[in-house]
Amino acid sequence: MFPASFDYRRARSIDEALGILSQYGGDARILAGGQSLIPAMRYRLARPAVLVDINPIDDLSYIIEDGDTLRIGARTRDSDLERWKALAGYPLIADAAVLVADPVVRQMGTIVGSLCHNDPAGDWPVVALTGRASLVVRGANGERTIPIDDFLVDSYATAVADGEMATEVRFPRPGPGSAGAYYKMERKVGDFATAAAGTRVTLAADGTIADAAIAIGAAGPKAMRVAAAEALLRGQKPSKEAVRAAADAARALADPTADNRGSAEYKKEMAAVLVERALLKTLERLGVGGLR
Amino acid sequence: MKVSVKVNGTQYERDVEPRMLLSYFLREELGLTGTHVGCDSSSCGCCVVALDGDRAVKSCTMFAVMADGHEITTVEGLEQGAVLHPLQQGFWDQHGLQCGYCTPGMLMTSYALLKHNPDPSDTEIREAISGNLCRCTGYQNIVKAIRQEADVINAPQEKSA
Amino acid sequence: MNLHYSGQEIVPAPKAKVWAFISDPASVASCMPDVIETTVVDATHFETKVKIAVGPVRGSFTFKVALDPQPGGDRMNMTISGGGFGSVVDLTAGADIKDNGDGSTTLDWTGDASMRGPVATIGGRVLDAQAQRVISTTFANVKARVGATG
Amino acid sequence: MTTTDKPRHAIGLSMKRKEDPRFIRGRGRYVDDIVLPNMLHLALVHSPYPHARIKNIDSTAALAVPGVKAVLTGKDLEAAGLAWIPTFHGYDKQMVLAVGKVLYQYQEVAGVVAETREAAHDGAELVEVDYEPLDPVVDPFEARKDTIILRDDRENKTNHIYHWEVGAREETDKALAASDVHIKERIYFQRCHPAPLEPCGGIADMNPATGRLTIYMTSQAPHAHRTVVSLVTGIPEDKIHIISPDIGGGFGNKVPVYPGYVVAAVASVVLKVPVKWIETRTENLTTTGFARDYHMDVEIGADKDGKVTALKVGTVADHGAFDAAADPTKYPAGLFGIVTGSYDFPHAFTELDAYFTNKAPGGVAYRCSFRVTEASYAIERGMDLLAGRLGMDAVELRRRNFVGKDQFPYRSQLGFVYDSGDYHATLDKALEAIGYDTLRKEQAECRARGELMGIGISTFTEVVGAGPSKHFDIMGIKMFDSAEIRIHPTGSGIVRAGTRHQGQGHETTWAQIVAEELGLDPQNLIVEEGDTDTAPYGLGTYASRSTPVAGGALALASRKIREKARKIAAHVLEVAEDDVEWENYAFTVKGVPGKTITMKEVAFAAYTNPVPGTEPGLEATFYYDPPNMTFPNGAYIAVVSVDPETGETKVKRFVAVDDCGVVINPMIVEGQIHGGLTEGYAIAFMQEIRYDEGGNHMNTNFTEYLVPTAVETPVWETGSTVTPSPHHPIGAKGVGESPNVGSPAAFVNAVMDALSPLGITHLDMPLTREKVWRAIRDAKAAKAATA
Repeated sequence: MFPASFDYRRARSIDEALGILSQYGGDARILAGGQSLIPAMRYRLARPAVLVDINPIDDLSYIIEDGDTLRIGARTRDSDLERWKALAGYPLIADAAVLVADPVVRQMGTIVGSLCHNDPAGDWPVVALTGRASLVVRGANGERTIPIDDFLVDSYATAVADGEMATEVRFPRPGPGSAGAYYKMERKVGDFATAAAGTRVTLAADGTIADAAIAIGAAGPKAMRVAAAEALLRGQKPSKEAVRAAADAARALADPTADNRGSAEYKKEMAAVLVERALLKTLERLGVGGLR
Repeated sequence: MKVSVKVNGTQYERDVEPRMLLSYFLREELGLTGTHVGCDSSSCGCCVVALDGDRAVKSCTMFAVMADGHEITTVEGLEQGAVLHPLQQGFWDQHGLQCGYCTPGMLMTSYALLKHNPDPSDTEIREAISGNLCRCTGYQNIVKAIRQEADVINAPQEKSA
Repeated sequence: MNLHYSGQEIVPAPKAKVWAFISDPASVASCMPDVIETTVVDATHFETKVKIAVGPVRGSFTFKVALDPQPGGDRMNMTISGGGFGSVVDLTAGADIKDNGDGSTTLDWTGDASMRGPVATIGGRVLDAQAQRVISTTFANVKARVGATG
Repeated sequence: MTTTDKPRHAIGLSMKRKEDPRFIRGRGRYVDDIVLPNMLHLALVHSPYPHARIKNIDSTAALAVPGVKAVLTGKDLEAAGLAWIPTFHGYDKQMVLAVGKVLYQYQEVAGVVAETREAAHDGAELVEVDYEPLDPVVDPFEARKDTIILRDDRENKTNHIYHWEVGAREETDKALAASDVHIKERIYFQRCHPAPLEPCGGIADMNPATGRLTIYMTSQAPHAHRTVVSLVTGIPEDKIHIISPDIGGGFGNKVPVYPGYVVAAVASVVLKVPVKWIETRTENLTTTGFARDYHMDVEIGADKDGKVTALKVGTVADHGAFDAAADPTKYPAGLFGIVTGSYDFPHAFTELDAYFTNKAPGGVAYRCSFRVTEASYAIERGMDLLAGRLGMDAVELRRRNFVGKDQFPYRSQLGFVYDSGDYHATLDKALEAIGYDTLRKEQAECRARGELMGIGISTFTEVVGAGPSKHFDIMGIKMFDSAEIRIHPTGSGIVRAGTRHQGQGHETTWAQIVAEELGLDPQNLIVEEGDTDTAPYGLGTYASRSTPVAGGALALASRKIREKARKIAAHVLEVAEDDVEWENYAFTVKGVPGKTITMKEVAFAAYTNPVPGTEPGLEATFYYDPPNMTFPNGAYIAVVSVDPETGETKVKRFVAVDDCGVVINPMIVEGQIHGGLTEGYAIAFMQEIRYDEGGNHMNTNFTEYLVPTAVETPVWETGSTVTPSPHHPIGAKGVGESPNVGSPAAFVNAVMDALSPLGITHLDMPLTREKVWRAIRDAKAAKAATA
């Protein structure tokens, strides 16, 4: 099918983009990779009056390790991330980088764009929640940094206000004794998640869990942190039981809607299974095995 | 809206509606009908072309205006002179196509793949082409075809096959 | 696809007043969110055009609304049918109205939405959230408006 | 009859495909690649309701869109007498654009013609249709009750379309009642869709100067379509020219005539310019020919040694809103009578009732001969259920019931005469290839560890090559096929056939057949199909009929040429015709070693030195009416493992041993098998066209109707046995569809074998993760409860 007509504005700098946005307000939408937006426009579900194309802004294409922070620009393609040499140092992100959409879509798709799209079944929101990411958002009156928990407002809704644009996503670099994992259940490559889970664990010197982060996707209106599981893992020694309990907490929290991918009941169950598997993988990456 | 884009080495200037998809720009403005369209959801990959040499993109999920100032390689650009690109040769030798509809997209995806990974394993090949659907071949001979080209690239520096 | 919603509002106003309010098309129409325009057809019918804006989905849906006051004044049924994007959304909403005896009134409402056409399969996850919002905001507004005029 | 042992000139060689050079260069010519001067574009308006009265259609807003030239509705077509057209086999009629009411979601209600595709879609969006919704009927078992009559246009006020049966009901019932063991299961072969990557489309070009209507269309059967268009429109057949260009896959989807073609044609006649209609993917999945949708009650009786005593299958078929099933006219349920499969059953009976529902019409053969996949799945699933009941190995049960190789030609209880086969040998080859005994040991170890591993067998027999004219016709047109061969003076030539390939490689294999018969170079024989002005009349390419029917025509046309060539050879060699022999692909003279003349030389003589008093030139046409169908068969074995936590199935190995008779091009045959197995895999695990209770189509695009990628698709191991068809001129049987016919049962049998320790015996396709997970969970719960 063919999109409805729209005005197209090319931005060569962030300021130019912000200028156009302020001119059109809510009628304008940022066009980054376009891999979610353009299909929606072809079905005429999305019909923005104006598209602000930020693809020409080369300054927004970067992956920088800045002290303890990983900074990824708004025009950095998923495939750039996938091929980034130092990605192995971020196992959580590395797991997800090869599971987003399909390899060709990843050539254009961007992580920041996906976070702004905030699809309830998207991969990056789960990873960002697990990785305690934050987003840098710029508007006419300056720049603000929004923690991911506040950024993801509701299905397809974020804290980015009209006239603003997200320019960067930041991930704290996993410290020593810290690792993560991401699991996605998909019916085939390119499918939206039936269920998804991200986990991150930091072990204390004594082998207890100093910190844990767990999030699930395709389990409600938006990706969710499983706070209960995080709490009950903290201070514990890794054990079969602890992992089970975390999975149970995910099951309890999940409130998915049924679709062709599965019933709510099945998706709840899979949220638990994937949290368990991701946790086990995370612990194995930390040298804690034998819990399967 | 003006678009200036280099396709298969030739510079083109066209004035098109912003909503014109790159796939239709190539097919209808430039007459390069090798790039096909098989779906509306960015699923099938029949429309894959190479952007700036090594980026395989779905041209039906990109507006022509987004290609302004860029280089596009389509299936028509693979052949050099009268000599088939080794990938084209591989698809022919290994029976990597049947109806031919997915073939241009498959060729362009593998073309970009081999630029990033000249010696992929069969598993890596299967993953790399998993954004391209084929209904005829079951992919097995497509993997062989790409393998053949990879072996050509790697022949010199390989000690033993 | 079929979706079910429910909720409750305690309205700080006597039952009679609440009943009168939700029996009046104009009042009910005024409570729907993002209304672009409304035409009251008769005592129990109105048509309204609401703005839909969830993430990528932007456009307007036109709804035909029929109020169906149940005898006894304890329940109001509502059928809302309309569409946009070449799709159809049918909503049946109902509210049980209970006098709490303290001058306030409880609205126990439920809503069932069924969607047809591209929206159901492609925009389902988007429109689900939107339908929920339309219904819940409408009843929340009923509370606010009736309360305010109290 | 040709056999495979002696060295061949062209047949049996893995010749690279002659069509490939244009495809790998992006120089194929598919219908959407064709652009004609002043061409307009057609977009269709679809109903969001599955069942509703149309109160009014308002085109005002649509006509106001810049570039929109016309809006056509059912009323306009009524005026032209084209609101309805006959369905495939002519038993029913179907709406082109809805008149009165719509009968399924996404049914076409209007067409918008504009200068650009975009404008046409802009207009389509603005056509305002006022509907009065009616209650939909989505379940054929509900439809059967006739509480809501869907087709008020028909005389018979019932949703029942027809009853069909074959076999001996009473004897079968008696035998079933008397059997030691007995199984009965309702097996549903879900509604699925062929979904070729190239959607359907066409360009209608009515030339006012010549009064000739040219239609470029994605047609698997251009000649049949020309005749249908003529009958429907009243335009003389000579004034209709159908061109079927390169086709991006068909799989049965491109056999029927769809509203888009007709509306485009009417628009072209009215507007006097070419009009192009190209389907969107959503239109393809929601409105064009679906496949299967058979609810089959399978009943098998056997004695305690596992010898089957009787088979009974009762089917309820969901045909959707119109009876548009693509079956030969005298075979409303296609060739479902093949349901006795590869087995020698003393008694068999099958009956079928078809019903209307508020779903898209269709019932095409999705890469299979008419309804053979449904039948093959039913019997192969049934045999496994019986093996389970008997506690007998599935292989052993099959061996005990196979038709023996000495029983051919074998007449089945349901009336087919199987041409040839050696089922035991084919199965043994598959068992050896997969290492069956070792696998069963491995499985025992897995089960000991509580792992779910399964091995599934399918030993199917297909019936293809429709067909003998005494039985097979479509709206009266007999299902023969044709070939026309012209050999040029220099020994090259052109070969034309009534078929139309969609990826099967006819441009190569047809040349190989002719080259084999005439000793010419296949590289210098060009093959042309799909243009009704030049190709001889034929019924087209579907149901694996091309090689069995057109393949025969090609061989026999070649032999006609060879007979004429023999006369010319005798004349040139100045010997008596009887002394000339065809030997090693050249003419030789009996008893005179070295005195030979090649076909190339004969060809030159045919034009330069013709036999006095005879017709010069060297060409022939042959219309081949096959004496019987052919019966390809095979033995497939799947090995799977199931994850009990998620219900996910992994296919570990798959061995396919096919017997398709004489193989023309092994490389192409293997490619066909890879493709068919992949489609079988998709059907078994992910493909279904599902409607919710409200009649909403739930699989409207490729994110919801799944085509497996290279990652999910298993690695296929293939092998073959060859029992030539005794009646086919070159002994070939056809193969394109065997893998799709035979493999679903192998996959499902494997998963059920994996789940058998839990007491699970049957699940319907597609075997989604949730379906399998749920079955495992419930079975475990039941076990726990009884424990």
